[in-house]
Amino acid sequence: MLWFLHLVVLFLLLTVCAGLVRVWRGPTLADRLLTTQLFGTTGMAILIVLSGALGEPTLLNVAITFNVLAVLLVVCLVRVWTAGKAPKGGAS
Amino acid sequence: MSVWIDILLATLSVALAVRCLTAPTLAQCVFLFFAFGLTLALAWARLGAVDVAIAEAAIGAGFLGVLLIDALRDFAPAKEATVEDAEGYAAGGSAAEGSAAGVPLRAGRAALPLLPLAIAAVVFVLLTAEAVLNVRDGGGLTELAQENLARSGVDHPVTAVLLNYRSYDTWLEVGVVLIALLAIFAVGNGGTFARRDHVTHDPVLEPVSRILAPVLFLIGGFLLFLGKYEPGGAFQAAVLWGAMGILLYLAGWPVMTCLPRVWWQVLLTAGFGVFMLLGLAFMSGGGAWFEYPLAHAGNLILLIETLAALSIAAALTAIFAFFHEMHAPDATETPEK
Amino acid sequence: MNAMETYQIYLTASAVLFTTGLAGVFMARHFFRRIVATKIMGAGVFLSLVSFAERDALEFADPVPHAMVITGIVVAVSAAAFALALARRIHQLTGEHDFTTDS
Amino acid sequence: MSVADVIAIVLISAGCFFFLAGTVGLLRLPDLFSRLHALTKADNLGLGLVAAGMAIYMANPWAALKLFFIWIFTLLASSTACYLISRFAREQAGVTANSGKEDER
Repeated sequence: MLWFLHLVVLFLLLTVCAGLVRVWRGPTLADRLLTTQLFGTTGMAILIVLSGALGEPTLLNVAITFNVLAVLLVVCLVRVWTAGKAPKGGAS
Repeated sequence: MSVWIDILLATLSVALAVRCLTAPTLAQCVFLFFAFGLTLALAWARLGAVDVAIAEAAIGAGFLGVLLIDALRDFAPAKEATVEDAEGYAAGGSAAEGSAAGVPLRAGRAALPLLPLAIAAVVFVLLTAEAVLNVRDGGGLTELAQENLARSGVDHPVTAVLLNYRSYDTWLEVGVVLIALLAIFAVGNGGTFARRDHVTHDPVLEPVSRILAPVLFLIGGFLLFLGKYEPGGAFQAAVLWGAMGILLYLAGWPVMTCLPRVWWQVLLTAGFGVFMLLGLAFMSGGGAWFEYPLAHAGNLILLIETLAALSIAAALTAIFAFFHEMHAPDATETPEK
Repeated sequence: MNAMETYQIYLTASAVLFTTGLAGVFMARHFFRRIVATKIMGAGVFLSLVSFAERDALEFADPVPHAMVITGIVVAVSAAAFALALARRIHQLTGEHDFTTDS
Repeated sequence: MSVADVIAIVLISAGCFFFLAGTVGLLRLPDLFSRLHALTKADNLGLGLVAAGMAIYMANPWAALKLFFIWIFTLLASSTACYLISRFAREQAGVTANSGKEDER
């Protein structure tokens, strides 16, 4: 069973690696933003599987943090850039 | 099998670091840095450092990532960051920012400076030789930490180190965050936070922020309380609370102006101040600096952690809000091109 | 692959990260990239500390390096935030974004 | 290998399939909005399946509850993120390389 979990982690890591090509290629800022989602969700899955494989349930707390941060980054980027565009939005 | 996970993670983090530094645009640099931080968090999870993983994901990748994105507005105007990379590279010649974003390294690819590369190679060889081969085995303070755990008032060794064995480190760290806040205030173009009403026009972000903020607060409190037994504690809680503050601020709530200025000052200094006063009180009682009385150690640590977490969270929110408003005067001055 | 232990893999990676960051600090021109390069250097140092903590694990990993790294992350981020504020202010006041003028 | 393990393996494998589908979609689909669709839907389903499989594997009610809340929280967060990204892409003129966007406006 343990080898299966390790295989899953390895597979998910490779998925992330492939997804990173999208950050590199872009072509737009929004495409790059997608990667935060990819990393958020897949990273959480990796942590969940790892917490089972290492027998360390506390890794689930890290998973929660990942999620929070991924969404915060998206909110930040969207608000910051739209605020810069239309001053009535967030800034000033 | 698990060795391959480690090798893949290590390779990925190194590749991301290199890519991040050689990325043609600053936007790529930021997102690769974020990915790098999360990869590092995974590596720390593999190494069994759960506290560090939370701290890295939250502060190292999350908070700094947010600050970098905000700074991107100054250094790379929206247009260059959103058009296709190749175009941004070509059209960037007109604007100074564009050319800077386009050429990552000093001499370009044609003539890489040999001296830094040579220095880097030498340092790498020395570091690898020293780290992998020469550092003696069997050192470490694990035994010492384990022996004294019963007397520290908490059950989790990392929390014991942070808030009991070496609490002056933590105390000064809270101080460093405070000083960073003050220094950033001093460097920025000053002024107070603009008092603005609730300005959200977003039909989804507002209700979501109403749900997410309490959830974040609860998770933060949960991690804070958990720090006694498991990975978690003041810093992790602080970052989640800070994330809550930043989220509310970005959703348009008047976070920085809802409290009077004095309250903010109290909030920001409470962690540092109470920590110091407690230390002085123990010292005047005949103990050493931060030598907690054994019976109350657990509760005192929880009190200190709560206040420190509140202070750091307030500082992080204030740093971000100040960063965000640093750009505001320029946004009105420079017209959109 | 038993010849290589977990901590050795990450130690090697940490050495590479540190040198990458170092080279980046020297070679990058833009303020922004220099700050990121410094962060990468720091990440290399933290990675080596945590690797040693894993090596010295008994019942749990050595908590002292872990605590040091947590403290270090917060301090490094504070410093990076300050550096970023400085860089933004310099850029706003002078329009510069690197050290080209005096090199 | 017990029955629970087999169920866990099946669930986790199904989750991995959706992760793979999400990544393939991210790489191969022509414009931003379809990529967004592929990524946020498929990956969240994959996460749910992986979480369910791990909850069965761990056989720990406290961890299972936490996994369930993590998943619900992720659904909320990532649908918000999806909405914000697509709105952001619409607001920035001429974002997509392909013509999918002009139709929407």
